Amino acid sequence: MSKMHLKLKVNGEEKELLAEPRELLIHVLRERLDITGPHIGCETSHCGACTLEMNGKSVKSCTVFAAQANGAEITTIEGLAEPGTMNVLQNAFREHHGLQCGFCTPGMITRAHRLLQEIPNPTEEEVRHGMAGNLCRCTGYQNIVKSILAAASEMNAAKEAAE
Amino acid sequence: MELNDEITIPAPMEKVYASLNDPEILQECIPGCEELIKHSDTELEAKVVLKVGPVKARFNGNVTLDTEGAPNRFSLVGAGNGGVAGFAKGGADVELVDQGDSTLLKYTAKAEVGGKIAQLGSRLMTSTAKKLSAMFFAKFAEIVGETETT
Amino acid sequence: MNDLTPTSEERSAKLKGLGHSRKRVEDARFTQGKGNYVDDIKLPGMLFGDFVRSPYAHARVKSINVEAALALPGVIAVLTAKDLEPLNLHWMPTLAGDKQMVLADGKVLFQGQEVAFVIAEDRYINADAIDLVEVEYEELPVITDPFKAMEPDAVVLREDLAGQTTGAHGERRHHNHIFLWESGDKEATEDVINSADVVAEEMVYYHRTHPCPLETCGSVASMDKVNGKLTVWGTFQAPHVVRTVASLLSGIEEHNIRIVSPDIGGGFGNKVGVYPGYVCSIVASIVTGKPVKWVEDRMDNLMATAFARDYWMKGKISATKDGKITGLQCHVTADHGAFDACADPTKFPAGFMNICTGSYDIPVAYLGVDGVYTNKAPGGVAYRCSFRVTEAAYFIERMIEVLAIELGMDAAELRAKNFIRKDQFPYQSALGWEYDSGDYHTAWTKALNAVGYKDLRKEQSERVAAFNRGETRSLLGIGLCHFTEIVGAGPVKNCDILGMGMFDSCEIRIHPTGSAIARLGTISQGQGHATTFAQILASEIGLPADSITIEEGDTDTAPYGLGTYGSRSTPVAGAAAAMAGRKIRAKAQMIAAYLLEVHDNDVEWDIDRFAVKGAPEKFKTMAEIAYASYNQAVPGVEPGLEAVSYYDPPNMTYPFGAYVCVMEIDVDTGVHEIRQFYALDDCGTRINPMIIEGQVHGGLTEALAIAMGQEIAYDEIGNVKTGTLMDFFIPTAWETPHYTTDFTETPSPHHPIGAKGVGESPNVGGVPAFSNAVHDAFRAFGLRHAHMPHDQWRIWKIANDLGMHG
Amino acid sequence: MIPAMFEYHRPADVKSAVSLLQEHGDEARVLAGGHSLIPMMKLRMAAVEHLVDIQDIEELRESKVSGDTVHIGAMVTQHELINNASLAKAAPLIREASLQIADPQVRYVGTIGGNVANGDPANDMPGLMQCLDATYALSGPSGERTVKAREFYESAFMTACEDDEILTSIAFPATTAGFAYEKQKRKIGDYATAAAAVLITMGGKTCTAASIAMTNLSDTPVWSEAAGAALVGTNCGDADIAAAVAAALNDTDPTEDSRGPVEFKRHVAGVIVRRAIERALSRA
Repeated sequence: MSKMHLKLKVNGEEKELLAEPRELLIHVLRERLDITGPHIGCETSHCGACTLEMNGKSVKSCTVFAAQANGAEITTIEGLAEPGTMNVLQNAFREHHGLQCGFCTPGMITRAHRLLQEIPNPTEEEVRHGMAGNLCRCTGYQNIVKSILAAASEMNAAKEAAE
Repeated sequence: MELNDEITIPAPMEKVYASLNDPEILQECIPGCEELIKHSDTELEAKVVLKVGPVKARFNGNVTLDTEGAPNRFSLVGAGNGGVAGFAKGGADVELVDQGDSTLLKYTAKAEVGGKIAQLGSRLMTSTAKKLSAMFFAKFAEIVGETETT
Repeated sequence: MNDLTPTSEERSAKLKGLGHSRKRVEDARFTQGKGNYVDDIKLPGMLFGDFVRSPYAHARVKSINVEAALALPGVIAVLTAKDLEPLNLHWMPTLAGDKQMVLADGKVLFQGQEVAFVIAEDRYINADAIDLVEVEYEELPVITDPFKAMEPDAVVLREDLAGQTTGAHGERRHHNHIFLWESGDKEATEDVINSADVVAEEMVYYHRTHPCPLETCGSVASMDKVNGKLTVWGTFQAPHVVRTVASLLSGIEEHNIRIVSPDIGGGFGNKVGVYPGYVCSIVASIVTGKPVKWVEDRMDNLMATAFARDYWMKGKISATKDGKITGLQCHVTADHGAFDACADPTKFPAGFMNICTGSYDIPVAYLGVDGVYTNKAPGGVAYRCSFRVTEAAYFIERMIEVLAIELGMDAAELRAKNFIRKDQFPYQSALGWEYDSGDYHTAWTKALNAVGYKDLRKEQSERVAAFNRGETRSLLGIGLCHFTEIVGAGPVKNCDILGMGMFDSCEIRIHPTGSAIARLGTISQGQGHATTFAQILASEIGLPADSITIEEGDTDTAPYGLGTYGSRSTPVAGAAAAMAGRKIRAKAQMIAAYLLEVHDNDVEWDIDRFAVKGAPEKFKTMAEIAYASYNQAVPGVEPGLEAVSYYDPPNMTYPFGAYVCVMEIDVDTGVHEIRQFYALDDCGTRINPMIIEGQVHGGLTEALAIAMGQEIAYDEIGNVKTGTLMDFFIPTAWETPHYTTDFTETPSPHHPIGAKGVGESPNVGGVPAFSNAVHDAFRAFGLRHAHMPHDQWRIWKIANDLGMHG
Repeated sequence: MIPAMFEYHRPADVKSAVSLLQEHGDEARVLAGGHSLIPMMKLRMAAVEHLVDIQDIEELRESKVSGDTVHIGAMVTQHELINNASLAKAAPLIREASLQIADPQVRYVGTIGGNVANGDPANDMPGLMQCLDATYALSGPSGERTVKAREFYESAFMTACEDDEILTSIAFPATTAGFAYEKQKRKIGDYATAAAAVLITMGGKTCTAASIAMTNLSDTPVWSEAAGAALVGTNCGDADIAAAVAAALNDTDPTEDSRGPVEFKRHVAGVIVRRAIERALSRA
């Protein structure tokens, strides 16, 4: 079967490669582009470990064919902050112990990032509902929710200060 | 999983019974049957493509007929291997009731599936099996009825 | 002249030692997506291997045709049992003294069993090739019920054991029997129960479930034929044991094997055992001379890797009329699946199930456990608990509730009446354990007061009345649990894994400028070892935790240890760290005394320094001592500042806790809602309260999952019905309640820093608390016991069976 | 979980998409959001030789409210259904239901067209569409035709949509009726154990119109004409609701699965239908 010419913009960089249409976006990123932040947890779009942002949407990249993603703009955990630095959310997860084994964390933070774009000042219920596509086996979510709420307050405070 | 149903076939009993033993008719009636080879009076080999929505699995299997109760009773057991999809096995007991020009066909079918198809498709198995057996007998009634009238 | 500012408080704070909620050092890389998990490993020329698995739960393998697969471009090889046999690797020993097929040898015994191993250039070709391997099976009768397995005419599952009447743990009394393991005094217990005022009897089933870490199992094996060195990266909770096993199996000398556990995406017991995938990736690398990666998918993980629980526990508990417990009897039928691959210390084929007397002073008890083969996946690991402790805790906490019903007593009062008293510690249990320390009454009272127990009971009886009047369809359940854990396996005299004593180890190297690296025999899977072990050391050696690197998981560099599971890291490796730290301090004392020009005995330890007794302004900080150790010739003292400790714990530790779950239940739909969950944990000395709290939240959520729906369910022909995360229940943030945590602190008297371990307590105590809440809601309507998991339809069925649906 | 190979097509308009389907017959399949199809392909349960990805067909993304009719393009996602204010106003029932479908990530890509065309009795949208008396527009080689949602579903995965047709849009009358979508599930991301969509219009104290449909309680979605009829003309008192629930249950035929046995599902269905009716009434 013929390979197709694939063009993606990943974390701000244009990438071009040949891929079989059936390759999954998560594999393209992890194995071809060495972007290993998003992980593979369930493979049936239940766990959210592979969550990234594609064209402004939170997407489970284990359930997207490379061909479908052709032309898309993609942001992964690696693209949320300058390498070696942590953004407000990443810091909040550390500050409030919002992670343990770290396997779900990239998907979790990437999803939370989008959630806060859409609901900048969420209630706890909105956070729990908005994060319900991401499973965590370690934390019991309580500190994840706390981290996201704390990040939201901090981001809002910074916004107010800037205004 | 067990299914029970009955259907009236517009053909006399002997005709119906003979048709149940006719590989050509069976092949035409079994949904997705690509090949049905008769190895003996009671041994058949079948290739069937099961297609339900996006699911498509090719089963290769053997069917054994039990004709001891002829012409009122007929039963069969079969098992098929669907490769990565898993396997299926089952059987049907058919009872024919002579109603003159037509025949009442009652059947009890049992089916079991194993492997991925069982793990992933169990919630849809019963309705699919019902649908497929209904399709089989509807087609059977149509063909057997037709051949009788022509 | 040395300045005495900063103050001792300031100096202590700077160390971020014991008791400090230090932020985790691991988090920077994890939050930036820079973790290094096994599937992130990529080596030049790496191949990919994966299995052809059996769709049948029991079948003879008549033929395997690999021709079409081999013909596919990019396929390198296909291994079957025949290929492994000359290497004697077609079977492998299990941790429980049994053996297990690496690849199907003549037959398959559970669905998902490994039949052939396909090696290809990448995953995609591999998957295509797996489809092309043709296996002909002849179906055999399937047994998924351990009681049916023990029937006289049951089909023989393990033909390889035919005629063997003795197994690794004694007599086998049936061809599908593995062992009978007994503890306690059978006759005395029967006598007490037969003559008791009150006896409660119940069959308590703890269903089969699975640890299901978010990262599945996998390995990358790389055989360097030039240097003769085999390196294996993998999801190993016990890397050193894997090295030893790999050496024994392969014949490669142990020094030529390097096992590395990189970051592990959760373990919970799933990554303790040795799986066919590990073995096959190693063989494949040896055969091909190239690195070979194997990473299972989620269905493989749930179908074929280590399950947990599956214990049928038949119990009798006796008491006086006023509720003093007099005896306890338990007989377990343990479904071990097709191979006995339980991860337990050798002498404990049923783990520490004989902690089933729980938190109670029970004068006499007996436990018997029958291990049985069935056509299910092998395993029987401790899923976030010490070996079978969660089964034991669930059993006793259900028996207490049933006894309370029998006695017509309040279950909280019954517990308090029977707790082991503070003054009884160290306490010798009827089943042979010595509980190190505890103060159960204080914890219990604190918990009941915190939730307003009396008011809750009042609200509950009002609710029952309202229900009976037809004013509500919602019930209130108050789930109580007081559990005692037994962790920190364990003393070498009675605990070993495959002959290796269950000690653990720590090696510390202090660098000249006052920072350090410590290596341990354990491996973190999210517990935050890099953070907490440094805190133990900070308190012991007076260097800031931030200046201490913790390294684990590389057998080339780390000292031998038995790994991380069963909450043993803190009790055993944590103790090793403390002891190694003390060795450092002892040497540092000599150096300090020399530098301060006083006798060794004239200096004393003060947080981060040695100071001259009576002259605290004369001191040498640990950093100064470290520097001196490398550049000063101290008479009689070797240069450098290093220490190693292998710690053999004198006893296990016994963490405990008091949990209360308040649950609302809709009797019409079976839907539950957790209104409140209070968890008091006593894990002795608290190293990092933030991490403890996180462990409790996580353990409770796993407990919630298990109690309320998570199971590995089989149908009658052995199909796994819960093979994806659609059906295998893992709660999301939406289904998970808010938890309130609390603590008391009863240090372990025998542990160097008094710490007991906490990672598993919330699972051990959580399951009975959730389950008891469900039961308690229906107590007034006549429910005695109903099996878990309490998913919606099963709760509905309780109500339906009680005639509550009109 | 690796899918088998397929040929990928991304047509820019409906006509090209249809001709691809026509060319490849039952070896071709339309890909919308993909969250039902792709997992099945990864598990190699679905064999698709030609995948026709319709993401570039702009016309399928349009939705509008014109007069009394709501038109929604097949590729409108659940996320958009939730966040589109005019749709939420014209069909609040759809918003309420969409919030209960799958999880946030899946809702970003899951489309209304995929959900209704898939024919999975566990999907939420088909029942909703039957409740709303929606009409599906199908494009095929011989042009466009319409099929009522209430006549579209034949059995599990078998629908009136031919192999060479594409479901392009959905239309239904805007309604100000009292509405409710009640769904019981085991957890976020699960299919319904039982779910019910209800629309009720009251004229004074009398019910003038009622529509009741259910999800995952048979091998197709179930629109219970009798249940609606049981309410029309009544004041929706307790006995009337009971009659409607009984009528609705009479139209169900649930099967046992890991969510529970048939008896349980029937019971829950009764509870869910009743709750949906009561909530819709409270909004009527």
